[in-house]
Amino acid sequence: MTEHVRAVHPEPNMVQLLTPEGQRVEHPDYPLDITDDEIAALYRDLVLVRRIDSEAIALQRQGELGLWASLLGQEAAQIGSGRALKRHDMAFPTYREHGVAWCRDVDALTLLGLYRGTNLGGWDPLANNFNLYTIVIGAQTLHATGYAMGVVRDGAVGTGDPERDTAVLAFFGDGASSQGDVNEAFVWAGAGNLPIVFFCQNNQWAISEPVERQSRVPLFQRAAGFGFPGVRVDGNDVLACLAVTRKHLDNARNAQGPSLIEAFTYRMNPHTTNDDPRRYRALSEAETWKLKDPIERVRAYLTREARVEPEFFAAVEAESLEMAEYVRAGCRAIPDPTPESVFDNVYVDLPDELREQREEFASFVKSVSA
Amino acid sequence: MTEHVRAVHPEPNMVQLLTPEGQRVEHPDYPLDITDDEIAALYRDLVLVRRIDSEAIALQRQGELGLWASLLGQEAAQIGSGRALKRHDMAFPTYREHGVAWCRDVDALTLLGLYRGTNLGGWDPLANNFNLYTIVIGAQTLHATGYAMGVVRDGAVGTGDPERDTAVLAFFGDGASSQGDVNEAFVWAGAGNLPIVFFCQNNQWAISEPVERQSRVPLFQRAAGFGFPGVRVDGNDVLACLAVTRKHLDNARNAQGPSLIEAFTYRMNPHTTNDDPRRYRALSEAETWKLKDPIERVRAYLTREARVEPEFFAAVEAESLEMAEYVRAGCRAIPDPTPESVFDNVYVDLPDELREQREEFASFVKSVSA
Amino acid sequence: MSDISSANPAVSSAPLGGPVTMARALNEGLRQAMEDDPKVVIMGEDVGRLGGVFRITDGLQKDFGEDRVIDTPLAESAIIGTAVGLALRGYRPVCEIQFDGFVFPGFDQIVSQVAKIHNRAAGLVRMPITIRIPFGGGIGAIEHHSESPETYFAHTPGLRVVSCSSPSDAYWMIQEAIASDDPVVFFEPKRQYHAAKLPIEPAGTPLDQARVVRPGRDVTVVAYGPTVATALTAAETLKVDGVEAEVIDLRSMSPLDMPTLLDSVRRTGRMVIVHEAPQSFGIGSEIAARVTEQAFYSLEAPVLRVTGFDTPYPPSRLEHDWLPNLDRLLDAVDRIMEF
Amino acid sequence: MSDISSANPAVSSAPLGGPVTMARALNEGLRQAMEDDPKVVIMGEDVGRLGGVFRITDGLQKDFGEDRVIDTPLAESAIIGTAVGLALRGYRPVCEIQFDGFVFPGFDQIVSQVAKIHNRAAGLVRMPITIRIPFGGGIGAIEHHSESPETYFAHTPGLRVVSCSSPSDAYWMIQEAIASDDPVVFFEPKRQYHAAKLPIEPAGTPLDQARVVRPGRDVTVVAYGPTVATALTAAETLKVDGVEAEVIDLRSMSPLDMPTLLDSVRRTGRMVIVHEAPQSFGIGSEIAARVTEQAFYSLEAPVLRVTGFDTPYPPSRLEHDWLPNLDRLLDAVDRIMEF
Ligand SMILES: Cc1ncc(C[n+]2csc(CCOP(=O)(O)OP(=O)(O)O)c2C)c(N)n1
Ligand SMILES: Cc1ncc(C[n+]2csc(CCOP(=O)(O)OP(=O)(O)O)c2C)c(N)n1
Ligand SMILES: [Mg+2]
Ligand SMILES: [Mg+2]
Repeated sequence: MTEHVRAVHPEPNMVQLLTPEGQRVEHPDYPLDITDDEIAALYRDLVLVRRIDSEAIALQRQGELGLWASLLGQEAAQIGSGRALKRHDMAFPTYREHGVAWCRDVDALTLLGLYRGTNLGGWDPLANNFNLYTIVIGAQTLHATGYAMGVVRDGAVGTGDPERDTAVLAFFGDGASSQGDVNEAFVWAGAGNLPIVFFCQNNQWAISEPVERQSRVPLFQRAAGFGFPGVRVDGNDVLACLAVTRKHLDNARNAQGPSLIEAFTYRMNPHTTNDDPRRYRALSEAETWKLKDPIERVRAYLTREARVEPEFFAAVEAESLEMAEYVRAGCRAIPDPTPESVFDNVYVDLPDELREQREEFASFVKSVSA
Repeated sequence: MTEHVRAVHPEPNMVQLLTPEGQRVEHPDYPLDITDDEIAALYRDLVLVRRIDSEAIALQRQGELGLWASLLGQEAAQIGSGRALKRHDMAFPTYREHGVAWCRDVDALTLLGLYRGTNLGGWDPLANNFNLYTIVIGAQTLHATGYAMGVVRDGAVGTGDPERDTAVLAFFGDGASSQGDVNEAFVWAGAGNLPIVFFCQNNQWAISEPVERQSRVPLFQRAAGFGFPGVRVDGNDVLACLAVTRKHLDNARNAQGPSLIEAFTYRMNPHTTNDDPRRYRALSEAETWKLKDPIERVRAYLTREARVEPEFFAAVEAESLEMAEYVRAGCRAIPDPTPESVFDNVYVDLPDELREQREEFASFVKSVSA
Repeated sequence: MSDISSANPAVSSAPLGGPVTMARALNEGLRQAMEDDPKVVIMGEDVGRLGGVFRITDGLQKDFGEDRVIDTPLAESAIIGTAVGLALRGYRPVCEIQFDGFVFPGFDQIVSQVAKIHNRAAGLVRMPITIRIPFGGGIGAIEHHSESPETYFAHTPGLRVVSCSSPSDAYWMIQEAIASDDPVVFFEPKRQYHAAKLPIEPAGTPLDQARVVRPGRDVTVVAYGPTVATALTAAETLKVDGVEAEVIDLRSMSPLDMPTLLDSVRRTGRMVIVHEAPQSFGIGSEIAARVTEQAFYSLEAPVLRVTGFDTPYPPSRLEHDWLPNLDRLLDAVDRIMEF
Repeated sequence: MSDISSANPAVSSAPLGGPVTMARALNEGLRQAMEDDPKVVIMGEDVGRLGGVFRITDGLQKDFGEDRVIDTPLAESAIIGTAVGLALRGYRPVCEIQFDGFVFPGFDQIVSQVAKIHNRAAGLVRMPITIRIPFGGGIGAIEHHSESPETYFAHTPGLRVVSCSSPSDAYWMIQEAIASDDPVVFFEPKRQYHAAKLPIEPAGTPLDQARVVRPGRDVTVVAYGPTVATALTAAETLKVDGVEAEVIDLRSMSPLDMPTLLDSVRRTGRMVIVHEAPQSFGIGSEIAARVTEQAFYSLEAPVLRVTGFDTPYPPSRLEHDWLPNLDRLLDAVDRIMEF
């Protein structure tokens, strides 16, 4: 295989607040007021979502899940942006935002249903203020845009009341940036000055296609032509992702309109458990990115700068083991839905013709199993 | 009605080579080497396409056409860009590019068929190197992009051979800029460095919607985020439109990739003959734009600067009258197609089932008329 | 209820005050829905200041404001996609697609999102979205302005697909569609917008019910939208020859009101379906299949279909030949009576 | 013809050299088409270096270059829309849609452009575009990866819609589709990609013909794509009970090969259609309607349909209940035999 060789150096203007070596740095536009305890909490988030992810991969291998889309390498982008949300903000994920789901209090087991094939979603998007996973690439960016239109109509932007002013956070990938829907979302958000932050995790790959297939200029630059700011952030730096997302969500809540954040990161694992990246990318690429690991740098900071005790790390590790156990045992226990349930919730009011199909099916199922 | 009041002043950086008063000015990036005879020829183009347009409107009023989409006010944008094309370049119009059609040698009567309802197109797109009118907004920009991909595969860019190197010109409107298809075309053109020039006639309106509904920044700025240059040109200045389009087509032919040209102009007439603009825009707007008339300024230049004789104008006027007569008489003479022809060209090879439908229909038509 | 009589001369009398066109009935129905529920918003291209290219939303932006009657950017996928988001936020969007042929850029959002989200969410969210589509031919328009894409939606589980054929139905059905917690694709026969002024009935018929608009005993003619008028004219003509046609206005293409259809065909033994969409894989095929399955022994003849041909919609000079016109319908009834 | 035996181990033996899987047959068919005509280009998401998520285009980019096997940006409307432009420039594009549920963003370009341009241009241009769509369920996938959207295309005049059910048909049909001057939507039953290795016949059957894949006298079972295997299994089972089922592989959904269908049903008097798409307004409805119309007096029973239900495709744990499986098909044959 000809190796696909590319520069992975970030742009010089990428926002970074924590170097890969774990050193705190400042950025003039994105100051971050954060305690070491808060950073430790982020560390815990990062570790736990990585654990959920690796357990899910194992469960898929054991046949307990049909598929899994791993977030490995993207934990900082997801935890940073997810923790920037307020409870009453609304987030619209793709199918890979397990870290954001975690921040939105979606139970780890609930997250598995879709990939196990026991349901098509699983949580209550409005209770969690976290939309269901959307698989059609880019479609959710329009849903987010429409939700933001509703926020404006509800008078929930720019009032100055922090409990009221609401922002919307829309996730999508580098590949998705090519979809018409995503660009239409930009059109609407720009023209309507909507309270929305578009959060693009540029993990360098859309399955087998490198980001250069989608654009020859950095993706964050797309925003300007639609009339709103774009910024690139080190997507492996949880502090930078937090600070940048927080600021732009604030702008949105304050009626200053939309923004685009490009989190420059890397998909360390295959696209999904079905994928074989050896066919299309060099292993050396992942090796390079390993040096920028989103968790290692926080651990380094906590150890060296914040002088966090080893007990803390041990406690997180223990919690992580518990989580693993919870996911493993819980996943196997998720019951299959009943066959007749395929007729549920197709309509709010089941039409007669569908009721008949259900009844016929039920009696058929009975006759076969009898 | 509350008047919709907007600034119609062009951006300071709009390329202009001929002022509304008819004065030649220079632009450092877009020098234009043109003789007065050539300018006179452009004048003739402008006058004749305006004539075709006004005759078509009259024919619509008389019931000879079902509809007409007038180009009034946009003659310079269309003649300027159309005359920048080489014979072997390919152009993709919307439904309003009658001026470009003229430059591509589409007979005025051929142009009427679609609006008369006798056909769905009328000319041979490949003979004229002018695609059929496309009515679904924005769809043709992708066709143009694909055609440009073909040009590249044919090795017909960047060879230095002027008879070989080929560019593609894709037209669309300000409203169309919001469509997913148009933005996907930008993605592909940018990522693929394709030999295509996107020519947006920003005539300030998409039916009743002012361009501010589509974007809060000038449309030409959209291009940069896709990785290629954008430029705004005075769309009522035929010389500027010619120079700018010529240069960007040249860039495309020389393998320098795509560009976006925004021709800043005005739709002087209703959207189509079905439309009533009094419902949504102030008459005063058109009054202001009248001062920037694309024909008047050329006439002023020819009279005052080039000192063209009155005979020239008289000859053009006579030709225009002839054209009017040709269109009027010819349109009425366009025959209706036969009913059975609805089955023609649905497939290259007519399937049996459709052959049966045609036969049944033919014998039914016979039985009814018998 | 706000005073609607003074604001706009086009909508100056109450809906029940006298006969109105279908266009006017829809306008009044939309107005009523907006008054009844502040969460109803109208969105689409040119629906605001212009009142829509057919003026169906005439005066509504003026009276309800730009926040509730939204002139959108020109992008159908976004019109539907943002409606999904508005619905998630508790709104009840009514999307206008300007012409039938322009619904396709929004097709993905309709089929993969609007139709499925309630199901995906196990019922935890609802998609009370109404998608209005002026449809059908006969108005001398150019390409993409005369199509009948209803089957694409009827084949999509999760959607309700309806069409009105009279001002009264238009008035009531649009309100029912908006009030429905299921997404509804609402087909308006544009050719009928100004065809006749008729009174509004005091109450509507449930959205998923067909209606016998003319009783008869010899043959059942099933129509919807623009073809109901053709069917009724045919019935009048047939009467002269002693054939009593029962005309059913389908009203709902999905779900289908099988009881009404079966009851009729069991009496008449014969059924002709008439629609403008191409014949193959059209609404008529499903009706024919189901009726044959469920009333096999009642049928004196196979169900016949009088429809658009399996070709693209033709140039307008040919549309009256192409459309299922009176002659073609009468011919089919002749054939079925001879079976 | 270039030497294909050494370049890629996955395609190391000639197609006629021995039994192959459907995936491999498609790969060989594509390779052959590319060798036969330099204007054939393949485009889609991940079709190049990866060889497609199902590896159908495996090795083709390597052998034919990036100019002919194009990894496109992630945008289905553009995949189809640029194929139109390539076709105008004289190319013969083969577009891959990654999964059935992702064809909808490209639906507008297919329905309003690909299907219509030859007609719009009065025959002066052709649209020899092939749109490959892996379709159907049964592979334990997540939402949008198991759908059967063929009816949307069959209802669209101007398109040919076909599906293969065996390696040999896959090999020949993909080449015929690419050679066709009409646009073809080519449905590949993804569940069968690796189901069995079978030999490639020395010649193919014309693209628009159905084929009797198992003769029988008692009942006609019509299937296509993934359900042909189900139908054949059912026929074996029925044989034990003395019922001789004739199985027809439809192959072409549009146009329909009525002579073959009618010939069979006139002999058997009974027909059951089986497909995965939702029942209502599906392929089965048109077949039922036409067969009933054209063979009314031959039918001993109404045409029955065994199909997906009128619901969204279910979560994968339920798909084998939802799909038209062997039990449901046998049940329908029982019912039709008792009529
Ligand atoms: C409309 C559509 N087309 C194709 C797919 C198949 N698909 C799933 S993920 C994917 C790549 C997405 O890449 P990107 O947006 O970068 O997100 P990532 O997977 O890297 O997080 C593709 C092509 C899809 N889900 N939806
Ligand atoms: C997909 C689609 N949606 C809607 C329409 C109806 N329509 C025709 S022209 C038009 C406005 C186009 O505006 P613009 O792009 O600015 O072009 P202009 O008419 O001003 O030349 C609309 C909405 C259409 N033709 N296609
Ligand atoms: Mg990616
Ligand atoms: Mg415009």
